[in-house]
Amino acid sequence: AWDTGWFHSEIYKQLFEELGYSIDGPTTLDNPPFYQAVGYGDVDLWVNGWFPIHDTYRPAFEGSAEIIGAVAAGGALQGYLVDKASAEKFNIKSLADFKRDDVKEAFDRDGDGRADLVACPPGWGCEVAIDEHLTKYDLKGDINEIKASYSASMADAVAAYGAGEPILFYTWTPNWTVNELKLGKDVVWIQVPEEATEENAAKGVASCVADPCVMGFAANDIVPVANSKFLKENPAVATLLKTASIPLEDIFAQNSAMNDGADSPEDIKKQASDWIKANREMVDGWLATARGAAQ
Amino acid sequence: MKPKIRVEGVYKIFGEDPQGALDALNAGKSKIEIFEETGQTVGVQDVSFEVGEGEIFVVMGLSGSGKSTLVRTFNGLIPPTSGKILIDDDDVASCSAERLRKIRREKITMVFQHFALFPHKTVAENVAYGLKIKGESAASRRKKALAALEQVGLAAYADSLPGELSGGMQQRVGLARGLATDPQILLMDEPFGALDPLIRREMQDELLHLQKILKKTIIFITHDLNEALLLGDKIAIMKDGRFVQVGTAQEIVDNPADDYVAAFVADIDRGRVFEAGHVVTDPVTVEQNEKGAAEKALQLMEEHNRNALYVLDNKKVAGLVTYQELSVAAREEGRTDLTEVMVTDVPVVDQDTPLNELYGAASAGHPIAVTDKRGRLTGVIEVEAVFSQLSGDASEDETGEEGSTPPAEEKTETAQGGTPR
Amino acid sequence: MKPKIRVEGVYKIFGEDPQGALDALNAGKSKIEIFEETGQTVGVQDVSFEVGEGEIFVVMGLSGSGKSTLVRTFNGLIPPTSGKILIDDDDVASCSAERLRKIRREKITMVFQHFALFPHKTVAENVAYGLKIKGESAASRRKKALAALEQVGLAAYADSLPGELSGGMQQRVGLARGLATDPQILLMDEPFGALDPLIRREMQDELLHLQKILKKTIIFITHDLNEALLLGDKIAIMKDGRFVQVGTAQEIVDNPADDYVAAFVADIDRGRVFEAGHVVTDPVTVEQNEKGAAEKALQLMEEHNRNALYVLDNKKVAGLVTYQELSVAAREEGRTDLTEVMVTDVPVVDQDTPLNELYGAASAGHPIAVTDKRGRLTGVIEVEAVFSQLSGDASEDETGEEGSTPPAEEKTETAQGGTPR
Amino acid sequence: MISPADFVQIPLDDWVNSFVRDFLVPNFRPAFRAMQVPITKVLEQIDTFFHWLPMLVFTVGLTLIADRTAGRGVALFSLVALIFIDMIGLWAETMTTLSMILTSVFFCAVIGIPLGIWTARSDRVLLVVRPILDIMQTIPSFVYLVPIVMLFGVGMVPGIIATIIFALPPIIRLTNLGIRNVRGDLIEAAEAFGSTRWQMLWEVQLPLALRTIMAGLNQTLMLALSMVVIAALIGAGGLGLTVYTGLGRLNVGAATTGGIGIVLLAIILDRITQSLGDKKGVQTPSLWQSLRSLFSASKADVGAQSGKPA
Amino acid sequence: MISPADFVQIPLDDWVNSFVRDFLVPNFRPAFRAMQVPITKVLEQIDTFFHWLPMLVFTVGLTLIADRTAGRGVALFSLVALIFIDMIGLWAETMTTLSMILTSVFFCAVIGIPLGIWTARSDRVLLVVRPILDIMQTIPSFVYLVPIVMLFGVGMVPGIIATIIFALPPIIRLTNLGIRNVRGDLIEAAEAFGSTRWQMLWEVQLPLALRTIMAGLNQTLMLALSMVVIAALIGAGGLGLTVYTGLGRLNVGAATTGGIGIVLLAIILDRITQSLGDKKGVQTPSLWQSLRSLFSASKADVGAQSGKPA
Ligand SMILES: Nc1ncnc2c1ncn2[C@@H]1O[C@H](COP(=O)(O)OP(=O)(O)OP(=O)(O)O)[C@@H](O)[C@H]1O
Ligand SMILES: Nc1ncnc2c1ncn2[C@@H]1O[C@H](COP(=O)(O)OP(=O)(O)OP(=O)(O)O)[C@@H](O)[C@H]1O
Ligand SMILES: C[N+](C)(C)CC(=O)O
Ligand SMILES: [Mg+2]
Ligand SMILES: [Mg+2]
Repeated sequence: AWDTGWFHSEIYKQLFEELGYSIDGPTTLDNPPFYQAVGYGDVDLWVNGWFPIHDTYRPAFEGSAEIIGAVAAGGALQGYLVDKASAEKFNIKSLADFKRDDVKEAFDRDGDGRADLVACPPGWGCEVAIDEHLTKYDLKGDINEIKASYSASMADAVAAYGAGEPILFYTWTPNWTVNELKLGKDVVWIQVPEEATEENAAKGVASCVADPCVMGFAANDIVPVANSKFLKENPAVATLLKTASIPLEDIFAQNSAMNDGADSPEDIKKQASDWIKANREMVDGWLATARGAAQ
Repeated sequence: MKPKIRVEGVYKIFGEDPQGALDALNAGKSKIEIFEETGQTVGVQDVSFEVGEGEIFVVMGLSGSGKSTLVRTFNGLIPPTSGKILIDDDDVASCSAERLRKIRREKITMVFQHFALFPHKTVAENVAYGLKIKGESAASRRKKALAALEQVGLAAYADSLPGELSGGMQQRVGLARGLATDPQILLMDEPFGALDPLIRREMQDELLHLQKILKKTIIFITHDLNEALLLGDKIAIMKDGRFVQVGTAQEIVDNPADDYVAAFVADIDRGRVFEAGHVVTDPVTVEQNEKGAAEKALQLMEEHNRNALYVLDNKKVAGLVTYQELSVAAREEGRTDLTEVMVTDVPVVDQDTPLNELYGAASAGHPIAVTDKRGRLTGVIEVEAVFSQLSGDASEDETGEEGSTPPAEEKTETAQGGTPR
Repeated sequence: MKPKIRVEGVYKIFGEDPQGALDALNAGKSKIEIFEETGQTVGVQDVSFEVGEGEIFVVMGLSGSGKSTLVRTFNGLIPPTSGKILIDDDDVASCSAERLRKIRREKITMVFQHFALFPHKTVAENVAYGLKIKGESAASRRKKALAALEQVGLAAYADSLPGELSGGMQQRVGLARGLATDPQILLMDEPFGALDPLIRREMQDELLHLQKILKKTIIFITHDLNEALLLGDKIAIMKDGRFVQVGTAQEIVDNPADDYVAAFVADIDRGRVFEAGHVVTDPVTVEQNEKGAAEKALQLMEEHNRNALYVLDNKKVAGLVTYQELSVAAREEGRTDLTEVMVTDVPVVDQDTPLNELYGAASAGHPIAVTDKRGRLTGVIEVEAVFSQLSGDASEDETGEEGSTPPAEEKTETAQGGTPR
Repeated sequence: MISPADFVQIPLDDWVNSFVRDFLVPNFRPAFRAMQVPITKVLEQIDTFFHWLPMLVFTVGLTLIADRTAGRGVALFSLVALIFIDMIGLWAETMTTLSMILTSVFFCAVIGIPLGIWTARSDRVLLVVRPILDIMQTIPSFVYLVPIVMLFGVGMVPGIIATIIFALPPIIRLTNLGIRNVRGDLIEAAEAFGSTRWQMLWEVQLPLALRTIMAGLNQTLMLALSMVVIAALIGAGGLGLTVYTGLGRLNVGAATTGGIGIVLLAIILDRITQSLGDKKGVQTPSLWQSLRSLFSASKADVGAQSGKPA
Repeated sequence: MISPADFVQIPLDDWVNSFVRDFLVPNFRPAFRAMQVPITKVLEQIDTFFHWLPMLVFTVGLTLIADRTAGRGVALFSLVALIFIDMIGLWAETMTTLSMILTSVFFCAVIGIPLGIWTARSDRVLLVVRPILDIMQTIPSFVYLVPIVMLFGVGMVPGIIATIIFALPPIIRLTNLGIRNVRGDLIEAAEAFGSTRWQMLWEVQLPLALRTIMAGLNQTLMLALSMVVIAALIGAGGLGLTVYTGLGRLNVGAATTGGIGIVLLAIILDRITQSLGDKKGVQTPSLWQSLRSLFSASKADVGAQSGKPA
């Protein structure tokens, strides 16, 4: 998984252990192999599903695996960011501003006359979504989607930012990128060129150039995806998954801690058990329900 | 006696279409023509011969003349295109693989030019290879290997690796490996080609020595004429895959079949090829105690145009008298006792002595006595006859009758060399 | 005359610590000891000699004796550890790289054993290589290359690649390459080693022929003794990096310095080494028209213990008379006219004729007349003396005085061969 | 501009998709998964052993082996490198990677050497095998990652399988080459003494090809090492995972550290296996001795080694 | 269990991180980005040319080249393979990949051959260069992807740079080997005639090493092809992207199709460059002729080729 998932994976793991399961892993997997694997039952579950954006993978697992419960419903933000300095300098409000030549030129790192956007790795859900945006807003001629490995693309963006160049990138939260490039301080969300409506606009996103902010992506659910057969055989797990959820703020907090260097397996373990300790009551409630279901 | 190896009409064509090449050969085309026209290489063409048990048969010829190809057909390393190769009664060319393997294991081994020792096995293991292949026990293998190494004087090196030995020693290991299985036939493909001249000479002597004891049948390839002459009971000369001449060393040197053979033997030291027997003439003698022996001797010498005559004492050589001394003594001074003027310290050789070992004896200027095993005079060698044989003129008039008619006509270039220039 | 090449005290040690090896050498250690103790290989030790202009100097010795190492120091391919190598006045061992390159370009070329032709260049390009390196124009290069190829008879192959030629032809290209820059010195490192005997002989003749015209100074390496004898004005024999003997062919064959040299020359055909001049004796003659010539002739023969005598006609050879015929004619029949019994068809040779070309003449049994360029008799060769030289016994008593005392003692093994076994 | 695609288009991707998804996976997945069993067994053995072995024992042992095979220099290097790996905190990962590599190489040898012998003995087999090897080496390993996951699942063992596919060709090729390159006159000599094909193989061909085969094993080892990171993409652990994780977090340091671990491991293993081939070819390379010494090296049978006086 | 890590731990990852991020990137990124310019220039030329060239012209041209160099069989194979690539709809991607590969190989040759010559002429240089090459070949390419991106950015050209790093060693090694393996007696002969070092190089060493150098070029080409997919991870397009996208979408078909495209391209280029080395070494391999024919092949100068009577 990408590294935003370690924390809640660890929490779930510890929860399962309290239920008396022994857990292998967590295994590190890229999206495609995971969905493949969960479909065949090689992996019983992961808690890093993002829907609807992972809808592209549904064919791979539907029928033998299912989404169950939610880690954090509707809390995951996604959108486009530019560095704060350039946003102010060029007065960038939305993707539409990238039709302007001076902006294009400033954001053009590879010299092809288009602004460079760190997009998603080919094949991921977000890649499709971004592609749709650019087509829809007729920006293909103005913005160059970098479709490479996400960390590689971001490495470029981070390095460029470090060198004082303007950057434009896509990301999601919770995510380490926003610890690297602090929201509101280093970078700001920009909008897609669309009128704000009730459905598409998020209110109160402080680090956005506008409020309400039309980020272009519906908030996603972070969900566990599990092998159906496994769930059937382990009703306790199923129940736990259904009931449990983790507040987004806590995930954010941990992610930032992780980025500050506390990223060894032991650190993560500790962060998870600290969290469980802090939320003991709630957790016990979940566990009780789960044990009940197992009877 | 039945020959040990009998080869009949063996052909070997390298290439895809041997039949086409055979047809072309029958149509009288040459090896080069066939290669240019059909791309087939004629390795061996129409070779037939026999080798008796205990003989050394030498095959020689220039590089590429087909020597290796021929000898490799004998143990089936190369199957001939047509023809028969009988080892005793088995036709190696047509017998089953199983049978061929049996023949290789029991009857026939090969000694290779570049030794072909297994570099990963010790000397003893190398020598024992043939025995191991036959399935002998480790102990018996080792014993026989050591015995074979003993024969070539290398028992001390049994546990060295071949790479640690010098070329000459490696070659002896190769020979021991060939001997270890006690085969009846040894095939030797230029076994001494890679050796230094001194070591080479040593190895040749060693082989002759071993052969005297072991009496193997040996096919020996070389392109060194001196080696061939030294070793071969019979010599075959190959050219373009064909035998151009087969015979003893003397036959070949004396009567080269064509210019190729002649060029081949042109540089040979005839003194090594021919033996006393080739230049001997019937003895003309007087008995020491015969009456009127002195006058008879002088007359005989005048009759036969000789300068010296052997004197016998009861059929044994007593000494020789020269015409000059005898005529001065007998005719002028009247002393007719042969023993008074007789030289008793005379050179005596036997039939098989090579000519080049007669030089010392001949340098006395007197005819040399040839005796048989019992010491009886069977002939004498006039020094002129030796020169006649050495110069190669004797061949025409069979054994050197005598140098009475100076055959200087052929050597006129030397006389010309003396005319004013 | 100043020598073309002068070599003084050259040593070459291969290894990290040449000084240590030099010290050990001075301490009298052998090559093998030094190698075992210090790991240094002695390539050449303490070699000094001179070669005059137009001479062929042959270096021989077994494999590993240091021949190649020595000759490679002459053109600086291997720098000697110590010693001087003077080519005219330049010391190759110590001159600058620039100077050395100039010497290589202009004075000295090398012909290699395995030809070392550039496989990617045509024959003409190969031959022109030295000229290209010197910076000559393409047209002049081509012209000179063709001329050099003409000399070796290969002009027709100028535009072939070396790979398309036979070994003998490739060697001739190598020779042409060596000659093309018109150097004064040719270094030849076993140039004929890889050739078939027939082609080899051809090449040797070719070299002698070219040398007669071109008069280069040649250093020639071989380990073939016959080749050395054929080509060399002077021959050096190497062992373990040292010259064990230097001399003419005859000196070496006659007086081998040690057992190593003796073994080396043991197999040699002495008939090729020695010449008429080596066995000639002062002529004992009578003038044809002298008074009492017949009796004088008989007496001379008796005195000198000879069977025949040359008869002169005004200092020119008229013929020869034999003791037997003359004594019968003169003493018994009273015919004293020498011309009546004289053989006029006599063999005549000159000083330089090799012994092996005398055999025909000698087979008449008469002494052979040796004449000078003007046809005057300078000596006679008794056939016994030829044998004496061939057998190697003549060496002790200098030039063959005469075979009067039969030196058969040394050859008693032949006599023993005749005793009952 | 006209081109054949204007007239005929081949929906190759659809065909492959339906072949893999509708035929191969439903029908053969269990069979393929069962094939993993031996690999799992071997891997477990090796992995357990290496993780059980104390770091110092392993280090001393490997250093001794390096000393005996590749000489003082390599031994010293191994010692320093292993201590360094430990100090940068990658010991466990290194052991995991080592187990994975050795398992891969083991199976490569078990499959590749007999196959190589077979190709050496039959031109027809070679004709078939060669293009397959060519393709195995040119096809990017990424391409077969997904099919492997589909058929074998994710984890260490599928990672090993991908590694085997990638690293198998050299050992086959060089076994073939080694046997075919045995000097013709030695083959002739063996034949002239009446050797059977098996005797020829055991007595002459294999011992003499050993050096080349070792070179093949060495190359296979190196290729296996180069797959470590890619295997991590489908769930294999060890140093590859360290690198992969480092990349994911933009942690150049971690990625480099993992990379250095791989390089150090590669250099040590390379030098040892190389010298194994070199030495035994020259000295007394009884096949069994060599195989034994290879084995004791590859299994790093340190207990036995360090028990002997050095 | 004690181990050195209990006493000293080296925070290597932190060091590397701060070295790269706090020193290298801020100070040298512009310089590194400027270094891309020549590569960009060459790539653009080649890429424009190939995309401009009509598919049929390219196919016929390459087939003719294959026929002249590698024989009828390879020519036929090339023809069929290229038509097949077109029909499965990967023509444009193939051309992009080809441009990328040729650019990489071009720079590998330009850097590697002189460096190889240098290493061949000086043992000291070899001593320095060899371990660097060893490391270049053992370090997993993943490890340097992130630093490359940080210094050069993403896209085609950084992809080419990663490819060059990965594919450079063989051409250096084999140039070195080729020159060192020139028969000693030929070197001696050249020296005996008084050649200078340059004359030796041009007249003897390079022409005779040409075959080996070609083999190095061939290997470099193959390694470059094997980096195609990895280069796609940092934004290079072409067939690598097809594979990568296919993987991301779990589209085995697309990934396989892309893979097949790569394999076909690899086989064609392999056979042609191989035969180039083989033939020219045996026949009349004037250096210039060979380089010229290599060039006309590698640039696939089809206009000129197809103009000649076949
Ligand atoms: N395996 C082969 N395939 C094709 N031609 C061959 C083969 N072996 C030998 N020849 C050809 O057969 C001919 C005879 O070769 P062979 O090796 O028997 O000669 P040779 O007399 O032993 O020469 P050498 O003295 O060089 O050993 C040569 O023209 C050679 O080129
Ligand atoms: N480059 C070298 N390094 C170390 N030792 C060498 C070198 N070249 C020659 N030698 C050694 O020097 C000695 C003389 O060798 P050299 O090549 O001069 O002999 P050779 O008489 O030419 O022999 P051959 O007849 O085999 O050519 C040998 O012992 C050889 O091993
Ligand atoms: C969940 N992510 C947004 C990180 C990746 C995706 O689109 O699949
Ligand atoms: Mg032969
Ligand atoms: Mg030599």
